[in-house]
Amino acid sequence: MRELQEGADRRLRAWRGRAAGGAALAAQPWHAARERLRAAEERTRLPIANVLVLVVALSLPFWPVIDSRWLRILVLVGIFVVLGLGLNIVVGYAGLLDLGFVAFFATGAYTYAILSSPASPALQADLNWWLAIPVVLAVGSVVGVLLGLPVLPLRGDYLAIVTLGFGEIVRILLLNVVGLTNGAQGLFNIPRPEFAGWVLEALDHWYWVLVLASFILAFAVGRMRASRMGRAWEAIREDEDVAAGMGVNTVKYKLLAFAMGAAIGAFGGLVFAGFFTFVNPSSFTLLVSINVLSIVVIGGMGSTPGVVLGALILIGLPEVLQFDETSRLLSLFNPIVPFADTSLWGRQLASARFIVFGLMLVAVMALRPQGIFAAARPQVRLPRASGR
Amino acid sequence: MRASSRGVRWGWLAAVAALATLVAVACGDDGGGTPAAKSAQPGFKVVAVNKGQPIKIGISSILTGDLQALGIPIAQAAELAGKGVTVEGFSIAFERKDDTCSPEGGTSAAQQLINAGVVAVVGPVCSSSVIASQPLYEKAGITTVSPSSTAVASTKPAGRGVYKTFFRVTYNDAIQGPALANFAQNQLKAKSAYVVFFNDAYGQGLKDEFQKAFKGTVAGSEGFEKGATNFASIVTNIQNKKPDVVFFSGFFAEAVPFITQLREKGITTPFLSADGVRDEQFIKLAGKHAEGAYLSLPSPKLAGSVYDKFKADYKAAYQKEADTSPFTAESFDASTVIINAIKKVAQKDGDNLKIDLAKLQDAIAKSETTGAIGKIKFDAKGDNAGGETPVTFFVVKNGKFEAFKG
Amino acid sequence: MFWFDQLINGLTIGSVYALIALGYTLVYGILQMINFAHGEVFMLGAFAGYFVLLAVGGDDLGGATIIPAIVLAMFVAALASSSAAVVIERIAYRPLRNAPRLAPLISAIGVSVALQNIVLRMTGGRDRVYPRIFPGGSFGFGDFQVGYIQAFLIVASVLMMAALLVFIQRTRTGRAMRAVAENRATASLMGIDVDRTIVTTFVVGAALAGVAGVLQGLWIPNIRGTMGFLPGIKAFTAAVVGGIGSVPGAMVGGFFLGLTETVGRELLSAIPGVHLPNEWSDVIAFSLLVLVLVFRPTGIFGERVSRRA
Amino acid sequence: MATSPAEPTLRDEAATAMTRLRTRSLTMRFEGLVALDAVDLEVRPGAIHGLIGPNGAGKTTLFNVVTGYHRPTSGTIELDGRRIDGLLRHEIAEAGVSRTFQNIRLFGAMNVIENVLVGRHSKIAVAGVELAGRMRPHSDHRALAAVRALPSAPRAMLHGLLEVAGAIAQPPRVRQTERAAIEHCAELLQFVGLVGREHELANNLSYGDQRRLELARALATDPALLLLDEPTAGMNPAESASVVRLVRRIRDELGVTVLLIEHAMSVVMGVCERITVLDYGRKIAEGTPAEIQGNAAVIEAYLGTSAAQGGGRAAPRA
Repeated sequence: MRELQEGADRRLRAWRGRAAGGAALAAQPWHAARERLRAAEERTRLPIANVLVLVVALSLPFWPVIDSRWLRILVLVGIFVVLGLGLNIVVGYAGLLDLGFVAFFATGAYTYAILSSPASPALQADLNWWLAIPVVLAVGSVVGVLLGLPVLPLRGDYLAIVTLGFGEIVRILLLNVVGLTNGAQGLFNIPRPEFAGWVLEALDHWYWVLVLASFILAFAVGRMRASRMGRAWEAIREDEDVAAGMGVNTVKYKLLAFAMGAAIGAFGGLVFAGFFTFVNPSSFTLLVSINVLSIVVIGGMGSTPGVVLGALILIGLPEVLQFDETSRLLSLFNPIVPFADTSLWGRQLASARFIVFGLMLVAVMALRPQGIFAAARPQVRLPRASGR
Repeated sequence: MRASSRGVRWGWLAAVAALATLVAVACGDDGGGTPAAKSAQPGFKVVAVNKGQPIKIGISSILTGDLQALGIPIAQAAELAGKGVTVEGFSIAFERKDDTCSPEGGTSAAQQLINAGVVAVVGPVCSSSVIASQPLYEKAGITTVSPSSTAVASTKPAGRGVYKTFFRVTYNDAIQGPALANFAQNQLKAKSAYVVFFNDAYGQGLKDEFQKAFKGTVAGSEGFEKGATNFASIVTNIQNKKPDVVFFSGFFAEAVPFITQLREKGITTPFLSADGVRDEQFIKLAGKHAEGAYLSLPSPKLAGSVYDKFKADYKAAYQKEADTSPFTAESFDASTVIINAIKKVAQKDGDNLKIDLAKLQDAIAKSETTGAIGKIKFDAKGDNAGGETPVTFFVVKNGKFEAFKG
Repeated sequence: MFWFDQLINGLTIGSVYALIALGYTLVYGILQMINFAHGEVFMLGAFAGYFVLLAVGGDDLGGATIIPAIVLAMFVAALASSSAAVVIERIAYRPLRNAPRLAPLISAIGVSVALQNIVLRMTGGRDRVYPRIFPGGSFGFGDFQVGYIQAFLIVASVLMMAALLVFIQRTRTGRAMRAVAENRATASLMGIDVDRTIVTTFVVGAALAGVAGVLQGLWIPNIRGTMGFLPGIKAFTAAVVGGIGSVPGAMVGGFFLGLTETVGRELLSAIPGVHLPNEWSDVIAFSLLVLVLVFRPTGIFGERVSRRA
Repeated sequence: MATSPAEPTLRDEAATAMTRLRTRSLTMRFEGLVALDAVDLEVRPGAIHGLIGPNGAGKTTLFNVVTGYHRPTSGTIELDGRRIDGLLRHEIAEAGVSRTFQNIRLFGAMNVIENVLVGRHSKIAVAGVELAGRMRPHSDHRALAAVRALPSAPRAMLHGLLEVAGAIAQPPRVRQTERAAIEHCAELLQFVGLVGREHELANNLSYGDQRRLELARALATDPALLLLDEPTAGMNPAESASVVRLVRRIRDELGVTVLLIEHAMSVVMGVCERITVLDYGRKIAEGTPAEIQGNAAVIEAYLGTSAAQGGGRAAPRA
């Protein structure tokens, strides 16, 4: 018996040595082939599709159809893409149903507004927008952790209602703590981003900044997801108890998910404040949380292209419905549709656009319950010589 | 190092770029006001209207959601002012855009109107839309005349000069608030007041101005949210505090359930409120409970030949009374001010019509109009300074608003 | 008598919350989904009752005729709300029975937004006002006065809750509902028609909400397209505080929330140095929710084990 | 501090001298129900130890208590002489205890290799630097735990920041350890016989393969002690035999001590060197398979001739 134990422990040591160094692995016949394939995979880390999307996105302002109305809506869509990327971490990856995401959006917008608006009753500090980025990210993640702490033991719908409560609490605080936020009047004439004399004001510039910011964020979020942190999040989503049993510090990773989502949400708020140069509490209602969640779910939970598509549909569509082009497009149907003047439909559609919005949510879910970009691709793939 | 292939380099590149940006910004010119803080010269242009085309005037109002009851009549009243009007043979067409009473909606509507080639805009209706969209209108050189934005900040933007492209027909809270406080003290002999306010920009703003000017004690001040119908708790507090007057800063939609619950509880304390409640709907919906309510209106009068004609025309056009909704007369007047100014500055240019937006702004700024709400002329900030007695008071008697005679 | 009045206010608001919360909790218990459109079902009930009262005479009703009028209004409201719920269930939820957990939630949000805006469009965004037929005034001893309408509201809701408990505990359908809530697959094997039971659950919850709509309309006359949203959220909160899925939990949670917003806020305000006017009620309600759930992660009557996928 | 891979020699030396797992008067009560009643258990290093008993005897509860899913009402748990009761679940995993579940619990929407990689979590570098210490918000009471965690909050935040920075920038050390982890996991999959299925979603695997995957995932944490909860449940004899072979190889080739719950007596008697029998939360017997097979108390517990012996069953119930 004793002998057996010693033998086992020796083998255990050997096994551990191999695991740490990986030296023994080189002897495996399939190892070299695997290495080759891995190198090839790493070379294509930046797939051509991404570059193509980036180029198309950046070139949009040069397209003849895209005028300033479109750009203005695209900027708003961009802000919601940022928010969606943030919430995607919390809901899509870590599976924590957050109905109060607006709290972080508001945190970012008000942090910058309070520190920079000439109307700010306290703490006015002429903070430069670009310098505000790290400040807002830090404040956002701290708020994320603070709101995350009390909800750690909660699951599912209990979490949803408490986060919803947080969102409402933050909005009511914005309304009522007048000495800091200027109450319902809001904070106005918030300075636009300025960098060595260059003021970020033109719509196309804003648009490009947002496209780049979204790409950087999407890249960062993708990296997080592909790391052990992302796997920990997904494990928590799948089965929190088992994840803990496998050595994942669930408290830490849940808080990290909240912090990362919150930081990105706060950045969205910063962009909002800098772009509209005006914030007041009525922009930070439950409706924002619902919109962002719908974007994430409609697009397909955990999917980055899904977030973009979701934002385009949910934020862009209601605005586009009241464009004159929509009326003109509808009037084209006049010869086909009997007994009705389709040119009138445009205006009717514009005034009923939120009915359309609601019914569309129902329709999309009925047709694609998994979201448009369903079931995101697993992150880790193992290149194999056998090549299944 | 093979491991540090493209992925790694990208990561470090991003980090370095971020750091460099930070350093550059930190070293950059931090002194001097940020550009948004300066007053800009509006980007006036000259608009040419081709033969056969109408002159376009924009309307930025709320056309969806629960405030559409306010916004749609405002849009209709504005359109009424342009009905059948021609300038040098050119007709007038209105472009309606929904601004959803929000900063986002306000700017989106502004952009759509600017791109549609409007020469001026009636609206935006809500102060939040005004404040967010003014930079855009200023840049495009398009003058806006709001019928209903009452926030002080609309004509007194912090940290910069006034927007030359903004005017408003209605009076702001800074005029109405003190007048209400005076009325409570002098006419109602109130030593204590209980303030109930709608927790939005309008309600908070007016309440603040009232409280600033009221010299008696404020026994309590409680806010409520949009769509509130349940005032039981507030009413019980009022019953407990026994104030001399209840000042309600908000709109009729919430005033009706509030006064109903107040009176049904047997509390007969005088009820004082402002323009947001001075609405036929208030009397109609609150019925006998509305009796004896005091209401202020920051316009000289809703009477006279222009008003009567407007009322009749409105009814003929839309089959409902104009005064069932606030700010319709103001909207009609805002539209009239714009149309009169267009008449003054529009010039024939061959077959086409030329409108110089700078001249149009100037004509609006200098205009003196007798409108449905009385005399309208603008001061340097863009506020309406036309009224001799800017605030008048009404009392509800036998289901009608009667001018209050002290 | 200030405190007594606030107590009655709290109980009245609480009974409306409780009636709506029951719908949330019943549906949650059986489908594990948040029926976000339930607030709108409540709103539809209020409108149905309004039209009935208007049709049978409106403000001219008086004396003994109000009793059949109110009963009819409640009945039609329950019918209207239930039919709406059945349609919603069929269109928006049933196709998503086996979909990912958040799909029905988003679908429900869609229904909610659409219904609100449809009603807003039909009413032009204007309030409708219930005929004031219920006798005003109050009864009681000295300072302890209870308004007739508030008393009626509280008693009516308590009676309905009692009826619901009997229905769930004693009837065949009620047992089927409990069985499906316990385990859908097993219930199906036992010969219970799961689809029908789910529809019944929606019908029962919606009927309660519809009646709640009429009750609130009789008390606070203004009704509008968005009137369901806030009470819906509050009632959902109440259901969660009570322990979602638990029928007594929803009742207790509703009254608890109603009392917190009134008596609770005033109690806190009575502490020297603390001033919490009405605009803070939601902060207090939600803070309390957080506190309750931190110490009891599954609500007051929630199941012990907090495992739900 | 026993972060396992860092000081394997230390533990191995300790292991030879001591028992791998020792519980002393381990008791677990749930609202009046006594699930474990003063259980003393000793598992020797390198053993395959069986844990048997009728349904509801407290076997799975014992697993849950040892792995930190429940906190024991009283009693102590030691791993290689070091107290592990009171540690958090992930800390116990890091200390060297891993487990599988009676009803398979995989991360269904993740693929096979990712499932195993989660087990490898703590072996992947956070960033380019190592960090000492960790956050331990742990106490009997949640609110108290938060307060106690406060002093370590700045460090925890720094740790979090590094984790994020490391994930985004992926410095060489992170990549290296990640790659080593992937290779290790691939090897583990080969070990359990799941070669070629790495990219399938865990949910799409067959029942037997899911059991194997759970084993691989549990092994990925480099356990000193592996708790297997009915590893052959629901399997046909052939599958069951191959799992038994696998369990033996885990002990023989990897040197991992195994404690397993099993209902199939043939499996238990065939693979275990020692067996502990629980009944109504109490240890009623312990010994070699041969000893257990002849034990009267065990036979009685399984066959339920309770009336004759009296006290044995009724007492712990009250």
